[in-house]
Amino acid sequence: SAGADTDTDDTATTGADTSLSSVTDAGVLTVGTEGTYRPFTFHEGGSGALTGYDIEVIEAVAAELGVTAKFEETQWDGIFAGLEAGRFDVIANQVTATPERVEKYDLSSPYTVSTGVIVVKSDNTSITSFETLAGKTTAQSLTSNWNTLATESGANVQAVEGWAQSVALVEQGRVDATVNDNLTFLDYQKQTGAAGLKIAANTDEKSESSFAFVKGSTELTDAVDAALEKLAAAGTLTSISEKYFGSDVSR
Amino acid sequence: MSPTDPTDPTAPDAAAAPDALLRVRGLRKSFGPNQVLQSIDLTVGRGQVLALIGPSGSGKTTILRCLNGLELADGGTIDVADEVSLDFGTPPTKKQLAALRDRSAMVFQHYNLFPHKTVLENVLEGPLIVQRRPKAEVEAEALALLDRVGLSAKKDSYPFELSGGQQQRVGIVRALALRPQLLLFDEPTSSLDPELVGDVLRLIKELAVEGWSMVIVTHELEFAREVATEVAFVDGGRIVEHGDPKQVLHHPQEERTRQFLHRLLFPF
Amino acid sequence: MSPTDPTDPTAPDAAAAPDALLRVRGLRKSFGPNQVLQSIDLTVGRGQVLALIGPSGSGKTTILRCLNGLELADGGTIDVADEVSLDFGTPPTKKQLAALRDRSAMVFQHYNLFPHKTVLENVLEGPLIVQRRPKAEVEAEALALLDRVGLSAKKDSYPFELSGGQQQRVGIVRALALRPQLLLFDEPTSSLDPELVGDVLRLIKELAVEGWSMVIVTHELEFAREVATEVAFVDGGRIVEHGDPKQVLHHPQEERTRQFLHRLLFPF
Amino acid sequence: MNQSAWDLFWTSLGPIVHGAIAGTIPLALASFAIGLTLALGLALMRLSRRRWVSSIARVYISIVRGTPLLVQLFVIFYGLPSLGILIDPWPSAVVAFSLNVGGYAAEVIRAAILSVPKGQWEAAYMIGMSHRRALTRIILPQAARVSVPPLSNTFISLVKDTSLASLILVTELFREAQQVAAFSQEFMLLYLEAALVYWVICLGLSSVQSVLEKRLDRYVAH
Amino acid sequence: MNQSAWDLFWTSLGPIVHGAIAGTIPLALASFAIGLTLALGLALMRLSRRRWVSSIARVYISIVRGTPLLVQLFVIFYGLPSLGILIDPWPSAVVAFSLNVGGYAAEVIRAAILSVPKGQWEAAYMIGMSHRRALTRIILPQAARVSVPPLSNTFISLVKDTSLASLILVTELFREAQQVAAFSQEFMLLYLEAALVYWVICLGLSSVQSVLEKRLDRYVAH
Ligand SMILES: Nc1ncnc2c1ncn2[C@@H]1O[C@H](COP(=O)(O)OP(=O)(O)OP(=O)(O)O)[C@@H](O)[C@H]1O
Ligand SMILES: Nc1ncnc2c1ncn2[C@@H]1O[C@H](COP(=O)(O)OP(=O)(O)OP(=O)(O)O)[C@@H](O)[C@H]1O
Ligand SMILES: [Mg+2]
Ligand SMILES: [Mg+2]
Repeated sequence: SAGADTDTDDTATTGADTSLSSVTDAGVLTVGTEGTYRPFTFHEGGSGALTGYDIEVIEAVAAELGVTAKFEETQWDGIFAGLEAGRFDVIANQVTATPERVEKYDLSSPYTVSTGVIVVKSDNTSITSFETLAGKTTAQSLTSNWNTLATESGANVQAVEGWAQSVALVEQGRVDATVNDNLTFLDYQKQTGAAGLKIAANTDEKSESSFAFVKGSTELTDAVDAALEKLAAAGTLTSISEKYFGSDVSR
Repeated sequence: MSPTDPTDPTAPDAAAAPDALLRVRGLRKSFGPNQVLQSIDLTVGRGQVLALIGPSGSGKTTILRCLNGLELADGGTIDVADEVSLDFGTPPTKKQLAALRDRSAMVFQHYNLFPHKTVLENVLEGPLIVQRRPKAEVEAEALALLDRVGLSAKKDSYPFELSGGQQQRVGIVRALALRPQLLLFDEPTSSLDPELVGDVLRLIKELAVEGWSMVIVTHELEFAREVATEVAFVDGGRIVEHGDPKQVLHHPQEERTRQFLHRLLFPF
Repeated sequence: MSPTDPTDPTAPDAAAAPDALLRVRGLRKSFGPNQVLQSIDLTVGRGQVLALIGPSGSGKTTILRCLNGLELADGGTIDVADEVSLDFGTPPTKKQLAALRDRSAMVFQHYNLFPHKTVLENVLEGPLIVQRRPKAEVEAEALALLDRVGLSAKKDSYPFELSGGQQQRVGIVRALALRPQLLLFDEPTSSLDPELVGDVLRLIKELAVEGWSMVIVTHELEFAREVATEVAFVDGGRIVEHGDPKQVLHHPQEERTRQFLHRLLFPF
Repeated sequence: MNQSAWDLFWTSLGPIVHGAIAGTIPLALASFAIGLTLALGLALMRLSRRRWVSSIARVYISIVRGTPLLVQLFVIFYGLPSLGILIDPWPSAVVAFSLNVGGYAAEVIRAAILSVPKGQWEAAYMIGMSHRRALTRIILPQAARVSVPPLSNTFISLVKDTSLASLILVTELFREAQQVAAFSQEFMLLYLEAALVYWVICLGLSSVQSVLEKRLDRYVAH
Repeated sequence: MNQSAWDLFWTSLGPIVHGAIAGTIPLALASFAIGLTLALGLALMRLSRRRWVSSIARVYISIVRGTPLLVQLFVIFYGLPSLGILIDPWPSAVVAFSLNVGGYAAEVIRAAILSVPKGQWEAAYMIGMSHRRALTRIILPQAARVSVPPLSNTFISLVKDTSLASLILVTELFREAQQVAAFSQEFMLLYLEAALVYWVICLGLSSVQSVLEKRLDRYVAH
């Protein structure tokens, strides 16, 4: 990397922060989301309108800001690249704060607080805690920090595309477990019954999700934080949460 | 006395039959609706040379291919020596066809040498790989044959490195190395540059003199007259006329033969 | 008095020069290290027919291709009538080459008809599309020419539907329709079935009689003797001998010519 | 298959077919048309006697074929904005797929042009045609016939590759299937259903190919 | 590129190249070898005079080529277990890619066999060869030469397609890049880096192709 040493000039030539004004001027908040991550962002009935917890929350936030939310759906692979390329103003897709993300993006205050769960087959007795994950195999999608959590617990992590594949692998006995949001599991259970699966353990600490903005969007981030605070105070977040989870996960 | 009656003892070539090497009677072949061979009768005695002449599409190549078992005739009989006797009234077995193929060897108009094998390998492929004869014997024989046609220096060349005339001589050696009883030539010189025709014709003539039995499809009338023991004129899937070369070529009895020869001899 | 000296007034064909249609002097051509044409001199008077004979690879086709501008000579001159005068000492412009090409038309050994166009379209492509002559006139002319060679019924056929002889006649009509001053034939019958050769040779002979100027590469010695006004024997990229057809064919002066003719006439 | 799976199959067929008609097919058609034009240019560059011209084309083709289409899409949609070039999803997708098809089809067309016998060029020159005219009137029509089968393979690949467009915000067949799968958690069923629709499209293409071949075969012995 | 990007580039090159060497390349090689064998069988079936034999091969090829490879992988890995067939990730990937390559290469091989002049068959029969021996000793060696360029295209596609193996738990080049990207959030950089490695592999393949072509060309005029 010797040749790169010359290229150390300061690229922080950011001008004035126009992140908020450009949104309010346009009257549109462009939101990047996957649209395939139930129950946070998905299509009603599979092919209906985009909906989900994250979607409703960001819509409420937009309304607070006096703008309308416009959604751009992409895959996780493209979502941060799209944010950086200015394709959208914000990501609403259960972005959990990792040190790398905190450094690279501006993150709002959290709007989802949940615990992680270890999902195993009903007859599995060997996994009872995060400690017992060591040496076991788990299926994780790369998109969340559950991946990190499983790794840190000493599990041998197999990367998959999403929740459905993770569950399939557990059900087929190809992996021992999958670590995910308890919300995701609860939704899956509600929908399919999740016969043959059970929760082996819960995390102690909570996981928090935020909206992500490009670095330097201080004004927009602050405005969104303010909106979230207002929505929380008004009980809007709670009611959205109740709708999807039957409990309040917004704090 | 239709020429399609194979049992007719007065058929023109019946006299040659008893000690004939090859005897064909009533051979028929269609491609779909197109009856290419109506009824072919012919006889080749041991050491004799039959030249087939006739217009394009008349069926000459098809006759040779049937004789070599490359094409399955629809009817008629083929007898080779007293060893192979095929009646195409019922479809022959693979074994019978193989036996027929074994008796004869063919030299193709476009040589059809194996381009991925050297000259020597082309020659050895049959006797060594198919006939499984002893390598030393077969190789010595192949080299002798190549030497004879002046190509022993080319034994390790690939076909594309040879002129057309050289390729065709290798084609002839490949056929000879199979030790066939009958050699079949399908217009062996018609793909050759005119100056290279001689080398090949001379070789075939030598083989004839040595007593090889042959059927040659050719348009070289001079050659046919000098080398063949019999000439047959094929038209429309029939043998229209046949007999002594001088007789057929100089005093054809049939109008069609006359027209054909005239077109060839006086083209403009 | 080397034949490579184009200015030599005693060169054998200098007498024909003044009213010559085509005059070639010192034409040279190499492909890489291979000098295919050493130094070619030739002259064709108006209404004359020059036959080029010679062994394979001697450069006959290359000569024709240089005359038609399909190949760029390395040196020497080509003059056609008093209209085109090219000295290949300096590379000619595209325009000069086009002018050269305009004066002559070529008939190929393998016909080279356009397979995706009908017979009539093949003929019209040059005069109509390239020369942009009036459609009505050109079409009438094309139909008349096709009629003349007995193919007006085939005008809407595609080349693959024709026999070789028919295709070559279309090739000749295509050349004629360009209204060239000079016709170039490259072994026009050597891809044809023997019985079909006559149709084409007869047509060429008629054209000669009508006074077309031509250069014909051919192995048909009989034809050359009867139709050509001059025969030139090409070998190793040189014109070894040339003159009156009977003289050259029956009493060749050069040993090489003699050998070549012998090989052709007495192949076995 | 049980009743609920059947129901899911039928209810999701609508959106999937819609994704095919509104996304996959127009995207593939547009990209193929533009890509073919590009490919022709590249093929001619590859055949150019000027070394640098043919080198440019060769390097282009090598990059397009040697790198994943996913990355190509990514660069055009997410990378170019950093150079100030911001293209909408659909045009981005068309650009990316066209550039890609161009690279693949160029070699097909080049091979097809080379497969036309040299005598055809000579006959064209002989009747006085320029290089360009010989190419367009004589050589390309014949090359067209030869290139139909490999080009239709390229097209079939393209149809399936368009599923990557969902990465850059374009909704097509596969994206629709994924949406239903995400909702219903029945990804196997939905993926099979998507595959079925792709297959039907490809079967359709194959029959178009046969028709085209027959049309172009009318002047060739059978 | 700034310093930290360079650093990331260099630190991630290790895992990516490892993914190529431990995943992509062996996966592609194994699948290609098996797929080629399958393709030869399918090509011969396609050429069979028995209609039903050739129909089976045709339908197989049509399905393989007409449906997304992703779905084929999914069916084998996630779908077959419901029939009681549970195959590990690596074997699953090899099976899926082999079946896929088989479908694509079959048409190439079939075309190559058909491109050998009929006279070669006749000469082989003439010297007494059986059909099988004529095929193996005379026809296939000649078909091999013709099929090298299209088969190396198939192989290049396969190399890039192996990135889909990550969907069924096989770690290869692209998955390594994705993992670094997911961790560092530097998608563009990592994808470009992956593309670079793919390109290098493909350039290597191209030179193997040239060598092979030259070897097989030794008996052909130039
Ligand atoms: N495999 C085939 N399928 C269909 N028709 C065929 C086949 N082989 C030959 N024919 C037809 O059979 C007829 C006779 O062909 P054949 O090749 O025997 O003629 P030929 O006398 O050898 O002609 P030539 O002098 O042109 O070689 C022709 O009409 C030809 O089109
Ligand atoms: N485009 C080319 N590139 C390289 N060499 C060539 C080319 N064209 C012809 N030659 C060579 O030039 C020589 C003369 O070829 P040409 O075709 O003129 O001979 P020819 O007298 O017409 O022979 P034939 O009677 O076989 O037609 C041959 O050695 C040939 O290999
Ligand atoms: Mg024949
Ligand atoms: Mg020539």
